[in-house]
Amino acid sequence: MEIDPFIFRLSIFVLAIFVGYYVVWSVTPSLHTPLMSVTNAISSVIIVGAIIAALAGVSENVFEGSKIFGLLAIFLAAINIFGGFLVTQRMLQMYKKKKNKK
Amino acid sequence: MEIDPFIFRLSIFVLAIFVGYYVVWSVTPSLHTPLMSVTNAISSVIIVGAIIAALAGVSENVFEGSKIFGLLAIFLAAINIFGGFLVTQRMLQMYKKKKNKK
Amino acid sequence: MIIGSTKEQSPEKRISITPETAKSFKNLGLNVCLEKGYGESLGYSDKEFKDYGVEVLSSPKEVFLKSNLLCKVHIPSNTEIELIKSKSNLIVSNLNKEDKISKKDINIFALNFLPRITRAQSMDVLSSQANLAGYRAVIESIYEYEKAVPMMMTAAGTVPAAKILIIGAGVAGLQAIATAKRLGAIVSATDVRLTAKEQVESLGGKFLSVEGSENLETKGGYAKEASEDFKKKQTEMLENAVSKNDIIICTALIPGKPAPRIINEKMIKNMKPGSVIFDLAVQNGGNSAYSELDKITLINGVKIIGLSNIMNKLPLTASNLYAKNIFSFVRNLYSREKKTFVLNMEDEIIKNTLIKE
Amino acid sequence: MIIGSTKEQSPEKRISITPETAKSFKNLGLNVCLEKGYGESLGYSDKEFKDYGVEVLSSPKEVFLKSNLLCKVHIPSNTEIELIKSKSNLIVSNLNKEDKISKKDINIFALNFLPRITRAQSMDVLSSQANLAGYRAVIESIYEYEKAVPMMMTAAGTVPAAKILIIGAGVAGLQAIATAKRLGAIVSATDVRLTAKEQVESLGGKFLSVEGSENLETKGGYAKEASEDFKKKQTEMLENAVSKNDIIICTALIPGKPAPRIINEKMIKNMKPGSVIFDLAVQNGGNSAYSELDKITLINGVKIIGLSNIMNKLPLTASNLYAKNIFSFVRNLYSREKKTFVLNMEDEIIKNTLIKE
Amino acid sequence: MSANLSAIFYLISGILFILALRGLSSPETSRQGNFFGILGMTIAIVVTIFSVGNFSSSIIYVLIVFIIGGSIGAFIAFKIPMTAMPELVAGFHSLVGLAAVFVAISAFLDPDAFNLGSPSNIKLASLIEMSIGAGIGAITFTGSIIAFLKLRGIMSGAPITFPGQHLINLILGITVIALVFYLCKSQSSILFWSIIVISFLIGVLLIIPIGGADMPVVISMLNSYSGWAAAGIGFTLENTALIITGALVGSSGAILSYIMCKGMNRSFISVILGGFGADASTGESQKNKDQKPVKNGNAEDAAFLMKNASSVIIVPGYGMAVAQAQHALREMVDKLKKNGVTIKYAIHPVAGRMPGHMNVLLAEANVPYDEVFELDDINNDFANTDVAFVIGANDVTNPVAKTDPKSPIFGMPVLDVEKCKSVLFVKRSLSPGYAGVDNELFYRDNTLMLFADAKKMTEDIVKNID
Amino acid sequence: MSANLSAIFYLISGILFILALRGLSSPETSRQGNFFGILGMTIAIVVTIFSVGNFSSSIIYVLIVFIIGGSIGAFIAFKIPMTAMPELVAGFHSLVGLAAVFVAISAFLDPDAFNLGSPSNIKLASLIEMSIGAGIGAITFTGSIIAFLKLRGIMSGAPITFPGQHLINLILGITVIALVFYLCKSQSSILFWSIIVISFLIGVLLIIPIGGADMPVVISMLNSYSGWAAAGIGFTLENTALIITGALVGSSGAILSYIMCKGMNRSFISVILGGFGADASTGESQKNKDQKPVKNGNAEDAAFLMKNASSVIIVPGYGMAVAQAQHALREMVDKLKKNGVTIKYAIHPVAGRMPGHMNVLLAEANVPYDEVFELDDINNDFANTDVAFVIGANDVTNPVAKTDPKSPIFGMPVLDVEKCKSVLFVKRSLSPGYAGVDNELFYRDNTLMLFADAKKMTEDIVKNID
Ligand SMILES: NC(=O)c1ccc[n+]([C@@H]2O[C@H](COP(=O)([O-])OP(=O)(O)OC[C@H]3O[C@@H](n4cnc5c(N)ncnc54)[C@H](OP(=O)(O)O)[C@@H]3O)[C@@H](O)[C@H]2O)c1
Ligand SMILES: NC(=O)c1ccc[n+]([C@@H]2O[C@H](COP(=O)([O-])OP(=O)(O)OC[C@H]3O[C@@H](n4cnc5c(N)ncnc54)[C@H](OP(=O)(O)O)[C@@H]3O)[C@@H](O)[C@H]2O)c1
Ligand SMILES: NC(=O)c1ccc[n+]([C@@H]2O[C@H](COP(=O)([O-])OP(=O)(O)OC[C@H]3O[C@@H](n4cnc5c(N)ncnc54)[C@H](O)[C@@H]3O)[C@@H](O)[C@H]2O)c1
Ligand SMILES: NC(=O)c1ccc[n+]([C@@H]2O[C@H](COP(=O)([O-])OP(=O)(O)OC[C@H]3O[C@@H](n4cnc5c(N)ncnc54)[C@H](O)[C@@H]3O)[C@@H](O)[C@H]2O)c1
Repeated sequence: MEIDPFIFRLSIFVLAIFVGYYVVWSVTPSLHTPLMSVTNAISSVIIVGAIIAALAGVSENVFEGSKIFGLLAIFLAAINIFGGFLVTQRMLQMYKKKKNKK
Repeated sequence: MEIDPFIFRLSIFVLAIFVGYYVVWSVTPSLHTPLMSVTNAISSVIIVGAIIAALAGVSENVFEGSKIFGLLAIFLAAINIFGGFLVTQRMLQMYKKKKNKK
Repeated sequence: MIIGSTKEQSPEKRISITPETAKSFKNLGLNVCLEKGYGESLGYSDKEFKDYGVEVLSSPKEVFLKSNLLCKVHIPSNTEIELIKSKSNLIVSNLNKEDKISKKDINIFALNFLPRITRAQSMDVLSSQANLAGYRAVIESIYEYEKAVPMMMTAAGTVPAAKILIIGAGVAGLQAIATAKRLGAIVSATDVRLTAKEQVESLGGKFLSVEGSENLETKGGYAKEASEDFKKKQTEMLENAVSKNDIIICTALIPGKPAPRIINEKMIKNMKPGSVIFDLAVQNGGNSAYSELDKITLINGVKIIGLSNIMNKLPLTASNLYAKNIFSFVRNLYSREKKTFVLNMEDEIIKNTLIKE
Repeated sequence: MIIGSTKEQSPEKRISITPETAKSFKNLGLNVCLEKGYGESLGYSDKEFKDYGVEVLSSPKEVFLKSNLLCKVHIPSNTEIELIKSKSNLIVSNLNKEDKISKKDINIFALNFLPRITRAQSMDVLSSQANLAGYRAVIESIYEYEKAVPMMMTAAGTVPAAKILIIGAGVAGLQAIATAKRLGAIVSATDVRLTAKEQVESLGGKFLSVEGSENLETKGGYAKEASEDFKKKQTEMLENAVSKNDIIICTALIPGKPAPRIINEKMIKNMKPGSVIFDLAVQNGGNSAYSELDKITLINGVKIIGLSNIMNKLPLTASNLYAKNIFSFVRNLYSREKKTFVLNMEDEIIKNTLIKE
Repeated sequence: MSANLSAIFYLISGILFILALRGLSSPETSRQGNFFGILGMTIAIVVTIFSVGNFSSSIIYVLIVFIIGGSIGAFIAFKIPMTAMPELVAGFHSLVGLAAVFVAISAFLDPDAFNLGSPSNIKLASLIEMSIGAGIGAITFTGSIIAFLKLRGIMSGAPITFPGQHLINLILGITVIALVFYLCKSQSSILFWSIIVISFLIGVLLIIPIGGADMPVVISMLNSYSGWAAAGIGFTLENTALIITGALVGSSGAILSYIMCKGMNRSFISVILGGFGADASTGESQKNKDQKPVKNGNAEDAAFLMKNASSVIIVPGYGMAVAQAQHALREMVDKLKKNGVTIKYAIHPVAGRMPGHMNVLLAEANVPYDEVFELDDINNDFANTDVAFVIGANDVTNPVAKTDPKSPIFGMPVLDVEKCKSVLFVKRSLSPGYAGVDNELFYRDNTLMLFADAKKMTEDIVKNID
Repeated sequence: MSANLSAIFYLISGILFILALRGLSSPETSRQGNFFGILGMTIAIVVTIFSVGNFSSSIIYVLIVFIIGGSIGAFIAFKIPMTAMPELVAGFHSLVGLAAVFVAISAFLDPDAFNLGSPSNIKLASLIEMSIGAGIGAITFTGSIIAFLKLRGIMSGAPITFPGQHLINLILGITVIALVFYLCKSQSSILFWSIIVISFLIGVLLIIPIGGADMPVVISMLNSYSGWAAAGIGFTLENTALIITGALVGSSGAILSYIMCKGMNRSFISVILGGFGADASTGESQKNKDQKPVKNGNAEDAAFLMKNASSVIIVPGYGMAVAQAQHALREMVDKLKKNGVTIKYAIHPVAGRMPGHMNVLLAEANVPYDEVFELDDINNDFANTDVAFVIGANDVTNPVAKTDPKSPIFGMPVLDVEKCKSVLFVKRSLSPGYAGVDNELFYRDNTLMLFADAKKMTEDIVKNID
C-alpha cells in the first residue's frame, strides 16, 4: 500500500502550478518588469541541482568529468542570483512613494 | 535517503492552503452564499474516510463495532453531498443573466 | 358649483385659471366661467378656454355675480367685492390681515397664510412664485450687468468669472444660487438659518457664515429677527464680502416684519463701478440701501434695482404655477360627494388661510 | 513713437485702449496719449490712465495731431482723418474695402481682414467680439422670453425646459450654444460646415444636419454660399425644427456676402406665441424674416430682435478684449530695435489688413 | 486499485475541487464550478470504494445508506425556501462535523483497518491527527447546530454573554490539549471520549456569544473548521484527497469569513473568538435588537443587482445634492446603459430643498431631459421595474404619506418605489428626512440599505459594474 | 542533513518563493517580496550544501566559483542603466537556461551521484525528466540570447520570417520527441547531445520571428520555460525545492506573459508560437518601423504615475470636449487629491474650438475656479511638476510653435508641458490637431502616449487609482 513518492511530487508540482497561477494573476502592470526580474532570480534555484552535480557522488575532484558542468552551472546561476535580486531591488527603489508629499 | 511520505503530505497540505487562499480571495460578494454552500458540499469529502471506516479491515459486518460509525458517517455525509450541491445549483439558477434583455 | 375669475388690474399679467387648470376643474365636476379676453395678456385666446368647456362671459360683473368661488391674484376692489354673492368664496394670493374689506359675508382665503406643511406644498403660492422670482432676479441682474459672467480664457485675454452674492437662502435665494451657478458665476450666499448652509452647498454655492451666530430659524422654517449683536457681526462680514462681488441678489425676508436692511450705504460705495444689486425684498422695504420700487438707482456706477412685480417678467410660467396652486387648494376645499365647498376647520390649511367669514 | 486714441461716436461705448493695455504699451516702449474723459463711458477715470503714464490731452484734435498710430473701433470721420499726420498709422476694427477715405498718405489697418491663422488669434477682433456677441445674444433673448428656461419639477407642476436653436455654429454660435446649455435649455444647432457637428456636440448640443449636404467650408474655415438645392433642404429641415423651439439665435454669416436668409415668414408663423428670435446677423441683412435693426418686431406673439451693436451691452468686457487684440497687433507691427512701426509685407497679417497706404 | 493509481485520482479530484471553488468566484463560471465539484466528489467516492476493494455484502448496506442519505439531502435541497439558505448551510455543516467525529471514532476503535497500528497501540502521529480531527469535528458539529438554531429563530439571535466566558473557553481549550497529550501517553479510550465531549461543549460556547448578524461569518468559519477536521483525518488515513480538500476548504473558508468581516466592517478576531472584545458594544447591539431589522448591502451587491436588471429607476433626493453625487450617478447610469439596462429618473415634485433642485443637478451632470420623469408620469412604472435606486431621497418615497392620516406628510403624493422588485436606498443612516418621519420602507424585505455618503457609494458601485 | 529535514527546508524555501511572487504583485509589499526571495534562495543553497554533506576541498572551489559569479552578477546589477532592464533580464535568463543544461548533462554523465542508476543504465523516468530539463533549458538559453540581441539592438528588432518556418519548427519538435524516445531505449549519449543541439536550434527559430515590441512577453515566456526546465531537473533529482519553484516560476511566467499580451491586445498564441499568424500584419509593422518610436502606456501606468506624483497639471483640449470627458476628469482629479497630489489645470487661450471652450466644460464639471490657470500664470510651473496630463490637447502643446518659423503655428504661445518629468498624452491616435502639424512631443522620452477615447481612458485611470 505504499505510494510511489513520484505521485507525491506530481501532486506538489500540480499544486505549485496553481499557486503560481493565482499569485501573479492580479499583479499591477507597473510591476510587470520587477516581477519578471524576481521570477528570473528565483528560477536560478537551479543552483540546487548544480551544487549536487558539483559536490555529490564519489569523486572528490570538482574539475573532473561531469562535475565540471556542475561547477559551471554554479557559476552561471550565481551571476543570476546576485544580479537578479539586486537589480530587482534597484527597480523597486523607484517605486518607493515620494517623501516630499504632504 | 528516502523521504518520509508525511513530509510530502505536509507539502501538499501547505500548498493546498495557498491555493484555497488565492482561489477565494477575489470572489464577488454576491456569490458569498453559493460559495459557502459549495465549500460545505465539498467538505463532505470526509465520506472518503467514512467509506474506509465502513468497508476496510478484516471484519465483514458493517453493523459491528467501529464500522457502524463509518456507516453513520456515510449517511451524514451523503445528505450533505446531495443537499449541498443541489442547493448550490438552485442558488446559481438565480444568477443566470436575464433572458429578456435586449 | 361655479368657479370664476376676471382679468387682473394692469400691469399685472398673471391669471389664476389657465386652460390646463380649467380642464382639471371640469374633471373635478366644477363649472368655470371667465371674463371675455381673460387670457389675452398671455396670448391665450378665449377659444382655448371654450374648448375645455369654459363659459366666457362678456363682463367681469357677470362673473362676479355668477360664481360660487372666485380665484384672483390680487384682492378685487371693494366695489367688485360687493357684487359677490353671499356665502361665496374668494381666493387671493396676497392679503394683509389689516386690509379692510367692506363685505363681511364671504369667505376669503389668502394663500399667503398657507402653513408650510408637507401637504400644502402643492398649493404653496409663496414657494412657487418665490422660486421663479429667484430665477428671474438673476436674469434681470445679468441683463443689467455690463460684463460677461462666465470665465472665458481666450486668445485676447481672460474674462474673469463674475462673483455673485445671494443674501437670504430661502426658496428664492436657492433658485438664484442655482441659476447663477449655471451661468458660471462664483456664487456665495448667506443666511441666518443654520440649515441654509447645507442647502447652499448642495447647490454648489459657498456659504458665508456669520461668526458665532445663533440659529435664527422658527419652527415653521422661517427666519426670526436678528439680534443687534448678530446684525453687527453680519455687517462686518458683509462689508468685506460685498466689495468683492459683482452682483448681489437680496432675498431676505422676515414674515410679518419689514425686510431686514442688510446692505448699507458704505458697502455700496465700496463696490466696483458696474456692479449690480437686485433687491427682491424691495416691496417689504428692501434689504439694500438706495433700493426703490421700479427704479434702477445708480450710485457710483453701481446699479441698484427694485422691481415691484418681477412675476410680470415671466407671467406665463408664473401663471401656470399659480393656477396649479389654486387648483390644488380648491381640490382640497371641494367635496366631490357633497358637491360643495366644505370649510373643515380642523384642516390646518383651511383654518390658516381663511381670513374673514 | 506715440499711440493715441479718442472717444468713439455715441452710442458706441467701447474703447480701444484700456488702462491695462496702456501699461503694456508703455512697457513696449511706446507713449500713449488719449482724449480727456476717454474712458468715462466705462467708468474709467482719467486718473487711472495717468497712473500708467498716459498723457491726457484736452481735445481729440490734439490726439490726432500728435499720434503716430491711432487706435479706434470705428473709422473716424473724414475731417478727423485729415488731421492725422502723413505716414501715420490708423487701426480700426471694421472697414469695408469700398469705404472712401479722402486722405491717402496714411496706413490704415482694418482688423476685420485679419487672416484666420494661428498666429493671428490673439489679434482676432472678429473672434473676440463674436464670442461675446454669442453669449450676450442668449442673455438678451432670455431676458425677453417670458417663461423660465431651465426645467423645474416643482410641487406646482413641471416647468419644461426651453428649447433653443442656434443657426450657424461659428464663434458666436458656439458660445451661444454653451451659454444656452449652461442655463439648462435643450440646445440644438445647425451649420453648413460639416466640422461644426463635432464642435456642437463637444459642447453638449445636438446638431441638426441637412440631409445629403455637402461640406460648405472654405479653406479659411469660413462658409461658402449654399446652393439652391441645399437651401431647399435646409428650409425643409428647419420648418420642422423651428416650430418646436422657443428661442432661436441666428449667427450665420458668409464673408463678403449678405447674410443668408434662413428663417422665413412661414416658419415664424408656426412658432408658439412667446417665442423669441434673436438675429445677430441683422447688420448684414439678417438670417430671419422681419428682423430689423434696433427693433423688437412682434409677429403673432413672436419677438424678433435685431440689435445693431450688441457689444454696447457689455462694453467693459468687449473693450478689454478689443484693446488686447489691438495691443497684440501693434506688438507685431512695432520693432523694438528700430523703435518704429515696420510694414513687413511678407507678414501675412500686415499684408492682409493693410488697406491703403 | 493500486495505491498509486488511487493517489493520482485523488489528486485529480483535489484539482477538480480547486476548479470548483475557482468557478464559484465569478457569476459566469459558477455553474460550471458546481459541476466540477460534483465530478470531483464522484471520483473521490468511486476511487475510495475501489481502492478499499471490499465487495462483500457490506457494500450493499453502504450503498443503501448512501442512497437514503442522498435522497434526504436532495429532498431538503428542493423543498427548502430560498430565504432559509443560511440556516440550511449551517445545518449541513453540523453533519460534516459529526461525520468527521464518527470517522475519527471508528479509526480509534479499529486502527487496524486503517493501518494505524492496533487498538491501544496506535501510531503516535495518527493518534494526534485523529484527536485533532475528532475535536475540530465536534466543535463544528455543536457550533453549527447553535448557528442553525439561532438563524432558524428557535434560539434568540441576540448574543448570549456571561462573565468569565473567555476564561472558560480558554480553560476548556487547554484541557483538550492536555487530554491529547495524556491520550498519546496512555492510549486510554476514556480520554479520547472526553476530548470529543469537551469539544462539543467548546463548539456551543464559541457560538452562543455571537449575534445573529454575524452568523454568515460564523458559518463560513465553521466551514473552515470542517475543512481542517477533514485534513486532520486525511493525515490519519494518509489520504491525499482528504488532505488537499481539507486544506482547501479550511483556508478558503477562513479567507471567506475574513472577507465577509471586512465587508461588514467587523473585527475578524472578535467574531471568531466568539464575541471577544464585543463587550464594549453590547449596549448598542442590545438597543438595535429591539429595532426592526434592515438588510444591509454593499456596493458590489448593488452593482450586481442593477447590472443584471433590465430596468432601473433612479430616485434622487436631497442627499444626492448634499453629497454632490450627480456626476458619479451619471457615470453609473452610463455604465448600466452599456450593460443594456433601461434607465429612468423619477423626480418627485418636492425632492430636495428647492423647487427644481434635482433638475439643476441632473442638468449639470448632462442627464438628457427625456430620461427625467415627473411623479405622475412614472409612478405606474415602478411595478414593472426591477430596481429602484433611491439616492439620498427619503420623505418622497415614504408610503406613510398614503396610509397614515396622522402623519405630517399625509396627503403628499409619493413615489411608489416599493413596487419595484428590489429597492436600493443610499443614505448614511436610518435617520429620517426633512419631515422627521421614519420611513418604513427601510425595513421591507425587498429593500437593501446602502449606508454611505451618496457620492462615495455611487463611485464604489461604478467600480463594481463591468 | 537528513532527507526529511532538508525536504522540510525545501518546502519552506518554496513557500518563501511564493511569498516573494505574491509580494511583487503590489507596490506596497514589493520590497518585502524581494527579501523573501533572497531568503528562500539562501535557505535552498545552504540546505543543499549541508544535505550533500561533501566538505572536501571541492567545496572551496564551489564557493570560489559562486563568489566570482555572484560578484559579476552584482557588478552588472549596479552598473546597468535602468533603461536596459529588459535586455538584462533576457541575458540573465540565458544563464539559467544554460545552467539547467549543464546540470542535466552532469546528471547524464554521472547518474550515480544523483542516485539515478549508473551510466548507460539510468532509470527511465529520470532519463525522460532530464531530457526534458535539458531540452527546455537549451531552448531557454538560445531563445534568451536572441531576445537579448534584439533588445540590445545588435540584431534588428524586426521580425525575421521565412517561408516554411512553422513547418521547420514542427519537424524539429517532433525530432526531439523521437530522440527522447530512442534515448530511453538505447541510452546512447549521442542522442542526448543531439537533443540539446536541436533544442538550441529551436530556441533560435522560435524567437527570431518575434518583433521587438513583443519582447517583454517573450522574456516572460522564456522565464516560464526556465521554470519548467528547473522542475524537470527537480523531478530527476527528486528535489522538492526545484519542483515547487520550477512549477511556480513556470506557471507564473506563463500567466504573466498572457496578462501582458492581453494588456497589449496581442494574441498570446501567435506571440508564443513565434509570430504564428502574424504574417498578415507584417506589412503594418514594417510601416511602423520607419516611424519614430512612441512609448505606449495604459491606464494602469498612468494611474500609477499620477498617484505617486506630488503635483500634476491637467492640460485639456478639444479632444476632452469631443469625448465629453470633463466629468470623468473631475472624478480622477478628486481621487488624486485624496492621494495627496496637488492639481492644477492649465488652460491655453485657444484650447478647443471656441473662446472659453474649456472653461464651459470645466465649470460644468464643477472644477473650482482657483484651480484653473491661464497660460501666462502656469507656464513656469511645468518645470517643477511631476506629471502633465494632456487630455485631448495637441496644438497647444506643440513646441514647434516656439522653434520652427516655417510652421503655421509659429508664434503662438504654447504650454511647456515637456518640461514636466513625465507627460501623459491622451488621444486616440498619432494624428495631428486642428492646425494639421505633427507634434514632436509624442516621440519624446518622457512622454507616454495613452491611445484611447479621452473619456474611456480617464474612467479607466479612475478605476486604477486607490
Ligand atoms: N423641494 C422643495 O421645494 C422643498 C423645500 C423645502 C422642504 N422640502 C422637503 O424636503 C423633503 C425632500 O425629500 P427628499 O426625499 O429629497 O429628502 P429628505 O426626505 O430630506 O431625505 C434626504 C435623505 O438624504 C440623506 N442624506 C443626506 N446627506 C446625504 C449624503 N451626503 N449621502 C447620502 N445620503 C444623504 C439623509 O439621510 P441620512 O442622514 O441617513 O444620510 C436624508 O434622509 C420633503 O420632505 C420636502 O417636503 C422640499
Ligand atoms: N479656441 C478657439 O477659439 C479656436 C477656434 C478655432 C480653432 N482653434 C484651434 O484649435 C486648436 C486647439 O488646440 P487643442 O490642443 O485644444 O486641440 P487640437 O490641437 O485640435 O487637438 C485635439 C486632439 O484631441 C484628440 N481627440 C479628438 N477627439 C478625441 C477623443 N474623443 N478622445 C481623445 N482624444 C481626442 C485629437 O487627436 P486624435 O484624433 O488622435 O484623438 C486631436 O489631436 C488650436 O490649433 C487652435 O488654433 C481654436
Ligand atoms: N415644508 C415645506 O413645505 C416648505 C415649502 C417651502 C419653503 N419651506 C422652507 O421655508 C423656509 C423659508 O423659505 P422662504 O423662502 O419662504 O423664506 P422667506 O422668503 O421668508 O425668507 C428668505 C430667506 O431670507 C432669510 N433671512 C431672513 N433674515 C435674514 C437676515 N437678516 N440675513 C440673512 N438672511 C435672512 C431667511 O432665513 C430665508 O431663508 C425655507 O427653509 C424653506 O425650505 C418649506
Ligand atoms: N484658426 C483660427 O485662428 C480661428 C479663429 C477663429 C475662428 N476660426 C474658425 O473660423 C470659422 C468661422 O467662424 P466665424 O464665426 O467667424 O464665422 P462667420 O461669423 O463667418 O459665420 C458664422 C457661422 O455661420 C455659418 N453659416 C454660414 N451660412 C450658413 C447657412 N446658410 N446655414 C447655416 N449656417 C451657416 C458658418 O458656417 C459659420 O459657422 C470657424 O470654423 C472657426 O472655428 C478659426
